[in-house]
Amino acid sequence: MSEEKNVVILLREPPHGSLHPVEGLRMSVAISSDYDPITIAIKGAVYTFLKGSDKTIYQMHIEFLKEIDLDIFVDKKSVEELGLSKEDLIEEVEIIEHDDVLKKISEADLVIPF
Amino acid sequence: MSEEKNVVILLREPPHGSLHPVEGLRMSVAISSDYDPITIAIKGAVYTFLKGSDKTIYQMHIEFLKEIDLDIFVDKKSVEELGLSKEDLIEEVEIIEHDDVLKKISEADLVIPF
Amino acid sequence: MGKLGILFFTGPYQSQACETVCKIANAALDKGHEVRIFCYMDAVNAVLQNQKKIEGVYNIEEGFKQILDKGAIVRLCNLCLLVRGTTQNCISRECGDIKRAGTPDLAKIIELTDKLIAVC
Amino acid sequence: MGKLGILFFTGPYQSQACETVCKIANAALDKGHEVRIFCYMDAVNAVLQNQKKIEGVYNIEEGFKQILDKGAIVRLCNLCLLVRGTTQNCISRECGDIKRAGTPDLAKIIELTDKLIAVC
Amino acid sequence: MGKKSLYFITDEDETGIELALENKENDITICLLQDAVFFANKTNKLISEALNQNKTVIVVKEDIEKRGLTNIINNKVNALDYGEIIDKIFEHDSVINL
Amino acid sequence: MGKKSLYFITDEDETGIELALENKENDITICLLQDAVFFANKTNKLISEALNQNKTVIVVKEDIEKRGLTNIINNKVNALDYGEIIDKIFEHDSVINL
Repeated sequence: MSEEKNVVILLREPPHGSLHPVEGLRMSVAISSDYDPITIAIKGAVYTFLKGSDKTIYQMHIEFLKEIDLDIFVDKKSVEELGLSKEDLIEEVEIIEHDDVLKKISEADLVIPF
Repeated sequence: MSEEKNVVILLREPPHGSLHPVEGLRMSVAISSDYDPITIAIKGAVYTFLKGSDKTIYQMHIEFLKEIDLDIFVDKKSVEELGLSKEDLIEEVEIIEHDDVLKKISEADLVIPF
Repeated sequence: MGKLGILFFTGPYQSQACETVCKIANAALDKGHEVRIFCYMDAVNAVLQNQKKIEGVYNIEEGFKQILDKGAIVRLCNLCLLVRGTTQNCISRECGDIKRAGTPDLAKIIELTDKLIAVC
Repeated sequence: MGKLGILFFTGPYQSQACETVCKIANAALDKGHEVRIFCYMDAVNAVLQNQKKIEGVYNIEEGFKQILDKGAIVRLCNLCLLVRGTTQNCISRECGDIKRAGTPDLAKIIELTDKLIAVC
Repeated sequence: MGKKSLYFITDEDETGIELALENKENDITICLLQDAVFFANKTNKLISEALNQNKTVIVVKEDIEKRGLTNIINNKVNALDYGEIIDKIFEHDSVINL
Repeated sequence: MGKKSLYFITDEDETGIELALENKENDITICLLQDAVFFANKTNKLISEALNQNKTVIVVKEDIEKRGLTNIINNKVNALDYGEIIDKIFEHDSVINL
């Protein structure tokens, strides 16, 4: 078992009001030593990756994940529901179709919410 | 000022998952020495007054408010939205029309949410 | 000048509430208003000692020491502290007018202030 | 028997999460499973000493002592403790296998357990 | 059906149940704990929809009783004690915590 | 208009704004702080409705900037610093915290 576990870190809360997305990213970084966690932002967590937001306490996590080639995915449906578009978000994240979000969740062995 | 302040304690969270409604009732009791707080339950807080629920840690607050003739009001609209009726709730609370809830809020000097 | 009451319910860091309380209190004190704060439920843990400073994170202990220094009056729900086991950790009364209190003290704060805000 | 991991994020009393964690851990231990718990964010405050007992309220300190006594392995996010100023208050290691740890220990818990649940 | 997935839902955020409803690939059990048990109210549309989709819905019995919901929850929802919940956790291939 | 009421909304629960919308008696200002500032997103229907009803909507500027929402919020919403928020609190007859 172990090594092959498919872990999804699911960010669902917006940033700044709570530490949830920051701690979720920190967890993705932490478990990346043993796994290849898939980080996905849905609902209000999409705001975590707005271009203009203050990322002082989580920019390093984004950069770390990027450096080791781990993707941060953002749910297209959530982006649209918030009236946002690709241009509003930082380049480090990848917007994917909602069906792909569902697929990643259904294929996961473990989903951890933040 | 002071003595005449019209204070509403607005319960909006359900019981047991969090201490909010219990602490709200405790606050109503506490400030009843100086004010006549109006306690109103809306949304999930309605469940606080379900007949069969475990009230070990807040029954005394309900009884205290009753004894000093302070009403606990429950929003009819919220009751209906939860598919509940008068019979499901304890006798100590009074179900009032949603318009009356709004009126009590608009007449208040201070509303404190729990 | 005015008298502002602030009630809040949440502990430090997990949520923004403690930081907001400090910033509102600061702004009110800077304008010469009187500020009375009631820490209810988890909010009593906002004033614990030895909160480690982290770059980019607003330190809540320092925030409270600053507003106490400017004259804010802070009351802590005693029962909330006892239940959580954090009674012995609170910042000391040398920092300013900070005291353990009961819920009836909120009634007093309502009475002594012109406006009371709650930060959830 | 199975190996169960439990992750949680919330401090005691305000929310039901700590109580749920204790009850799930208890049930799993009683069935002979191994239980590993990671306390993240506010959850580190679940294991503070001297939590006063209140009638009708599940005492979280006792809950954790009980599951530690039954063999639960508890890890506390060290940074979360430091930031909150509650490092010195934790229940002692005499109570069982309870230790400060880093986030990488969660990776270890994922590896060493068959299933991991998160209690929000 | 394929892989057995447990949606382990512990708070009142509807996102968890929405995601469970959208999962058509796996064999789904929705497990409700804490304030999430309020979703099991018989008037709740999300849980009715889950049951219509032949998904299994289980709740923590103690959380139902404490809240006085015994007669208020949908009668197709199964109330289990913690020991039985533990069994369910181990029976599933994946746990989707929400 | 009559009494001036401030709806002081500090979290993402929609209840606060719903209640503000239903208040037709008073002269209403809706003040959004913390995660409640996300309601000021120009695509949000509740806040659009509030503005259509000629209610005043103010937000904490620092909370908007921190979240990178400056160009995303409705342009009829007024971003104020904490000092100005304090003035607003004292200007109103009642404070409805939510």
